[in-house]
Amino acid sequence: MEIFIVLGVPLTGSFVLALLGHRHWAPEVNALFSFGTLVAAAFLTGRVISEGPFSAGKEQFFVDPFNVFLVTLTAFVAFTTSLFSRPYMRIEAHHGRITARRLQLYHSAYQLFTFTMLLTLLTNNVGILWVAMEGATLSTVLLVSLYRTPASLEAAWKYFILCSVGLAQALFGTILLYFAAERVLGPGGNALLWTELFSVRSQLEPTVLSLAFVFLLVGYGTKVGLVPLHNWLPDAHAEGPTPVSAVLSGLLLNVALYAVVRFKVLVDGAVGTGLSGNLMMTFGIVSVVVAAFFLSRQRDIKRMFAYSSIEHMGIITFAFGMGGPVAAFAGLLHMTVHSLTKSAIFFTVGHAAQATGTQDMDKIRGLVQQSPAIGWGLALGSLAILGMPPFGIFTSEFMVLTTAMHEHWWATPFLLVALGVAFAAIFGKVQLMVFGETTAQHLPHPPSLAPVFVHIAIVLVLGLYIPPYLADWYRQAAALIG
Amino acid sequence: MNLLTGIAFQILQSVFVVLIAPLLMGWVNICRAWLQNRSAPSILLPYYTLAKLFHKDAVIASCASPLFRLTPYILFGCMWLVAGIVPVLVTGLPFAPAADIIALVAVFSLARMFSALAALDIGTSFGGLGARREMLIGFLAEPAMLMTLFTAAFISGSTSLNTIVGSLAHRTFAIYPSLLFAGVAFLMVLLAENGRIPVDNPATHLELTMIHEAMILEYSARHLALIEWAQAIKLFVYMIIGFAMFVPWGISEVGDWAGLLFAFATLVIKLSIAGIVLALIETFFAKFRLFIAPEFLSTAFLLAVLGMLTHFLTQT
Amino acid sequence: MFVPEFTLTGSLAVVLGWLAVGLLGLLRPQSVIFKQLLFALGALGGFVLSFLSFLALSGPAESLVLPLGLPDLPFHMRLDALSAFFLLLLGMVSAGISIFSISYFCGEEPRRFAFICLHYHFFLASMALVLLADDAYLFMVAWETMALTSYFLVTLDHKLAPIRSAGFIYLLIAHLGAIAILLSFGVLHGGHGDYTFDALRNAELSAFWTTVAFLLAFFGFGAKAGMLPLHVWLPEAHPAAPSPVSALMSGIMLKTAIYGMIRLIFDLIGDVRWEWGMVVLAIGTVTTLFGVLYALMQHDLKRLLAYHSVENIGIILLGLGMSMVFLGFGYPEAGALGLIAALYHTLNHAVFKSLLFLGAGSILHSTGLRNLNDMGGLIHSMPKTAFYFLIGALAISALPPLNGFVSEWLTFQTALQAPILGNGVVRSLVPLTAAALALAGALTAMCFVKVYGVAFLGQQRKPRHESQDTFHGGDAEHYERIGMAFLTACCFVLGLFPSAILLMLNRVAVLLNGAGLAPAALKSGWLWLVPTAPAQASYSPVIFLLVIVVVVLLTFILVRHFYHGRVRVSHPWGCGFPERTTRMQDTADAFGQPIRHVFGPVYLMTRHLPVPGEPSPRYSVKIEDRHWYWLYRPIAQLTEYVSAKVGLLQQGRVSVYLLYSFVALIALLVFVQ
Amino acid sequence: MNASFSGQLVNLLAALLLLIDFAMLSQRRVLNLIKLFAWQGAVLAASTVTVAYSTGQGHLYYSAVLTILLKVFFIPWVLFRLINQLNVRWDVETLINIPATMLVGIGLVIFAFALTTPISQMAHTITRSTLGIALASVLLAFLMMIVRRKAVPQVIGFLAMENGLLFAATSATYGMPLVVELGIALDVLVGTFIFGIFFFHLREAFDSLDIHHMEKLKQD
Repeated sequence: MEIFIVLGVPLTGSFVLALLGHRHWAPEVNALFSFGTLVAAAFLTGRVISEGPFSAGKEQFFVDPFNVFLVTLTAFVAFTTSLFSRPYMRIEAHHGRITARRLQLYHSAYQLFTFTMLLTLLTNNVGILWVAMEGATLSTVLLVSLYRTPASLEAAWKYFILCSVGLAQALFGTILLYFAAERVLGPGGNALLWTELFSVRSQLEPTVLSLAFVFLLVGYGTKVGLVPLHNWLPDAHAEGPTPVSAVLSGLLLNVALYAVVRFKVLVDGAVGTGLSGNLMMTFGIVSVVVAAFFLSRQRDIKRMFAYSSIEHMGIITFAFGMGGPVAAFAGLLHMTVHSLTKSAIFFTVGHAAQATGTQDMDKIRGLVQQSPAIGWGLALGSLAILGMPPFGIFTSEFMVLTTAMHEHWWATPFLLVALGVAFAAIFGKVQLMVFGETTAQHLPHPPSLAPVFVHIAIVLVLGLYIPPYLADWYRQAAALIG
Repeated sequence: MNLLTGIAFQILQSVFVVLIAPLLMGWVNICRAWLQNRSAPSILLPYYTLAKLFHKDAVIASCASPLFRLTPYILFGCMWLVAGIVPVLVTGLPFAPAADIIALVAVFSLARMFSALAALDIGTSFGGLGARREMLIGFLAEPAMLMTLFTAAFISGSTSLNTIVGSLAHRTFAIYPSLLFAGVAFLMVLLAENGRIPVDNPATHLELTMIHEAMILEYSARHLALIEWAQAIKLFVYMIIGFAMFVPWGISEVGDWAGLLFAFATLVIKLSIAGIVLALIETFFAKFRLFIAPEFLSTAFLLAVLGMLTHFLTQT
Repeated sequence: MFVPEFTLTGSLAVVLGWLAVGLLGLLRPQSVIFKQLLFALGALGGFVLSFLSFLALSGPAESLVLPLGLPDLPFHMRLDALSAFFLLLLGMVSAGISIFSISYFCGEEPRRFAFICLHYHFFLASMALVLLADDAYLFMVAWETMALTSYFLVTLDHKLAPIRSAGFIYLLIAHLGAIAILLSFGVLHGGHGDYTFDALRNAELSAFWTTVAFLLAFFGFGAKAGMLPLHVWLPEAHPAAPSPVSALMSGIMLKTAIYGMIRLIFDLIGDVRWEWGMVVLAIGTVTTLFGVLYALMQHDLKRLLAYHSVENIGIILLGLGMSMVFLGFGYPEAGALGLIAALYHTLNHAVFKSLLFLGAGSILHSTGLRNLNDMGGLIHSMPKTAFYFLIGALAISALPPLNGFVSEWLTFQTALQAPILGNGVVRSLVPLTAAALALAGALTAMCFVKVYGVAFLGQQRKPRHESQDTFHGGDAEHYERIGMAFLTACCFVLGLFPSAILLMLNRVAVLLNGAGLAPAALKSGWLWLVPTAPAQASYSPVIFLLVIVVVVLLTFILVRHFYHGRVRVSHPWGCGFPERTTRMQDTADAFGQPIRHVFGPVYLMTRHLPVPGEPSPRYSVKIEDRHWYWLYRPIAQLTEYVSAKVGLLQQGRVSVYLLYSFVALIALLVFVQ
Repeated sequence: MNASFSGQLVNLLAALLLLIDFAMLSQRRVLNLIKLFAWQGAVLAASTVTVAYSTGQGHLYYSAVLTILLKVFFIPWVLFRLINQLNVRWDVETLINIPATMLVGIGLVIFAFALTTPISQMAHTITRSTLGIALASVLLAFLMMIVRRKAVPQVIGFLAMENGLLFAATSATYGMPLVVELGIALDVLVGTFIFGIFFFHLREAFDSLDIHHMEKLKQD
């Protein structure tokens, strides 16, 4: 039941806002719907914690610790982002960058996007999962091009083409999977249910599944933003409105990675961990290293943090690729802290860009002077994302690195070089933006920076103390996928 | 031995050294005069000079700080301390262990630092010039000195002069090549540290060359006297240290009165010879240009280090 | 004690107290009293901490596990002799600095004060946590927090570009070091057990892996300690920070790096190899000489002090290195001596370097000057500060009877143990480091003659102009003086009663090496400092001081008694020059000139000499650090190059992007088949 | 009609599909491209119907109807409208010349066959041999998207890829479950709409649909 509420709220929200999205109180309604989703998700989580995994709707939907934790995270970040987008969008309108019509589109699509992501997470049917993922692409592509500037159109076009093509591969992979499953489960809907597949995963045909995994990895990996499939990501992040960048980085990438991991579990059952693990680790390392070196040459602030997202996705992919309870735990933790931190950073970045009227990092200076909250938010967020203790990202990186050191020690030099380079690049730029003589103007609407500091606070706490129930939760999830 | 005689010896020796030191100066001057065919002054001339200086009124610059007036006493005090510690006539003095060779060198550099500070205190260009040059000499001379001492220390397995003298004096005679190097180095250091030709010339006030004199240019009367006296003691002590390392024979034990006489006799002989040697050097060498001095001293430093190395190499 | 784990919980309480004080600062206090109270509380914490750790030094090791941290790796804490010693250092020195800060920071406007207070006390707390940590995770967290808070303090005046870049370099190098340390932990861990220090201690590793772990730890902590060639951040960051913070960083933070080194190498890795010792010795020697030679070239007081920190870290490394060599060859007593010398110098440097930085701070407060060439004659305007600074200068110049001398003396004594070594080469190499140390000591003396002579002595070089009216120009303020007086007293105590300290340190040595000093050394009594045996070497600062004082007084009295104390005051003698201006005095640069001449090749020097007949002759010299050019710039360029190449991937055509994924797909398919 | 016959029929249709793919790859004119796409849809529908008939998989009829409505009538019609309104009825330039593209295409076909033979051995459907062709047409469509320089052909390439996928679904597994089919169809529909909107926006922004205008966002 909770499942349908969780899915229903944003869906109705998108319809409602499709009609009323242009009203001046639409942002509040938007936040309201997101809040409803969050509450529903909270209930869902509570039920899973109390009763354990369960499924609904004729097996079509199901929840286990793995996806429910992502559901909560998604709902939470979606909610805080909607809070942030209230003043942000008003300021954009005030600057005349978007019209009421576009706001209508924006709000409706925002809810739709939330819906698709939640659907991706909650569905038990890998076919529906594909459909929902494609839906997520479709619902964001118009958000990316919201400003209708040539650059934003170009970004959206690339996003659209690359992701659709990628997902086409994923579909082919899904078909192969179905093809393999059908021979065990017989034709019909069951052969696409993840739970069913999971139960018979050891009997599935290895050759087919390894082939299928390649297509699935390339397909969903495109949305995860793994190098070399990542090229849509910086553009889309840089050109879309900042709330969209926040949810893209904070949520969509996670959800796509969730899909990959789900399939990895099946493939491991059939083929053994060797193949999928190695593929993911390779993709992970390559992404981390390449993204790190990209960082130092960026001039656009949102682009830079987009690359940082690629880097962190690489780390998570690597962690899941390594497998094992600790690594999986670290991967999940890193998913959490990364999406919290990165969305927080994008919140501050958005306001910083508005305050200085540019996304060019050479023109953004002295944020702490004009608006300390934005400045310190950005500084702390960046330090957190760079893996500075006592922030939570360090925790997960600590686990990943230490695990890697004695399981795949060849990987550690790459990771460390990448981390060093990334630190020099991001920190060197952020410091200049935060400190010095200011170039920032006063904002017409008071920014809502509560979300920023809530996120950072959570990340800080996670760095020092992981509550036992959360830890158990992660452990169960890790046990599922490790 | 009982402590009282020890302390008595201690005090006696220090007073003895303090009183005798200017005499050595006088002796060196006489020798030099002889070698240069001048009619020699009285050997007591240094004493007369000191007495004259003490009687005068001290003239002090208006902008002098307390440090300026304190320094002469500190210099004198440091030298007196050293005089009390080095084994002049006897070994095994009760307070001798209070400072080993490293500490001795440190005392010298303490004195040097204070004199340099005092020189800078007035703020005349001469003071600065002198201080700078003095420290330049010092930072090379001090390590060289340490290294020579270390050579001896390695041979006798100790850094306390007592033990060094003891072990060197009562050993069967053997040639230590390391000691040879050390000896040469020590001689060079001695010349430099005491402001003798060829490094410095105590007899001139020529701003191009003077080092020590430039530092004490502002001093007069009793302050100057104390400084000059401290200089004399310093030369004396250096010679004693040299004897202790290279010609330690004849030194006596605490409480051994007969040995004391013998020790006194040998000391006089050593000192007079040393004075002649010093005079000879000062006559036969010309004063270096200032920037030869670092090379001179770094040679000393290298020699000392070489000495130390040869000790190890010859030992293995 | 009446509470189990009394001292440990107590220290923890102090840490929490510091955190609380830091947070209290966020109230943005307006009233001076409140501001002063906060730092007074900080100082109190320091005293309490030093008292507790003093108890802990003699007590057994205590440990504690907090329900924080990773789910399967909660925070472990342990207070053994080593941590206790460093905590003692932290508590004592920080107390002095905090007292000083009571006056120093009470003038700040509320917002800035809040910022300073917060990070200052968090900085202290994190350092204490570093010393208490007993598992890799807590250690890393505290370590990086330390770096972070100090970074914020360094970039306090972030509107100045050089300060920003200084902060950047500082945090970057600190972070790289931290990564190396983390890696070293990982290597030590060896694949089983968890990351508590106990587990790391017990993990067996092959010689190769221990060496790797050693090198990583040495690099990582060396980066923090400022050893060559990772020192470059130090002369940039220390001057940038407010003086008490510079004092904290130079006096204490660098020492936490030494602590880490000792903890990892002597304790966790355990069996020390003499080859490692030689590495440490080599780097230590270079660091020592480099530090002092560059210090001699500085005219910015705080930069100069920072370079001296580099030098002193080198000296500490010498002690450690020798200790490792002796241990490696199986001479625990000599090894203990080296370790003790190093630890002693750590403590001493903490005290006198903080004292000197505080002095520099007072000068800055009073005159607003940092450039030595603008100072002069300060002894007249701020006599008390002048006295404290003099003591500090004598101490750092390793002159008896102050503390600096004792530790250098011990280091020399360690070097003099060389003959017992079996290996002929090593045996002759070790004393060479002693030679370097001697040279460095003499150069330090020269450098501080320069500093003191130029800054405090002589006459004021520039008349005070109106821009300086914001500065009171008088002597240091009340609490500033108390703080400095406290540290001065520490200099004397540490210098005069070394044998007591020796006993304390011996416990640490026993803890780490299982063996302490020779028994003869330990029962020499409070008056005599005897490292090995009375016949070999001994030193008694008390007698030393007494004799000098007595003799000086005696001379004074005698002179007065037999002669007179008459004084005529007149103008200084100008050597016949018509008039003397204060510009005729030696500047700092002039004083360093002979060194520039002698050690020319060491420096990267760009000099402009006036040509004869120039209308307005001007002389300028610029000394740069060679490391920028042979090490750091190439690395930066390499990174730039690689990222430029990588940047080509992202070249804008959707077709090419499609091609990437196409090729990736095909490649993977081939791979799978 | 018996299984073997319908199997041969499906194989024939598959061959047609591949042929059309190559034709599209070599096609220089947009209009013909769209026509070919419609034909491909028709072939796809035909094969679906054949499979449905011969195997009695009821839901495949729905999917066939969907295909006809969408791929044969609706989408081609939309595309026609678009290129008329935007009058972009120019010749299609390719990045690399046609013969080279063809060669690569042939290579791809061989690769696809090599890849799928071991799998199709284990399939029990009457249409197993066509899995290779399905993969081949997917890859060929991919290739087409890579080499085309205009927006419209790229989109057509994408839709062709969709066809390939559907064909794979029908041939290898008698079609996905209906709900999935519907979902996919819905996505394709929405996708086409969005493409349509895009064409207008691009047109406003760059007054052409030549995608080499869209190479501004890159690493400078």
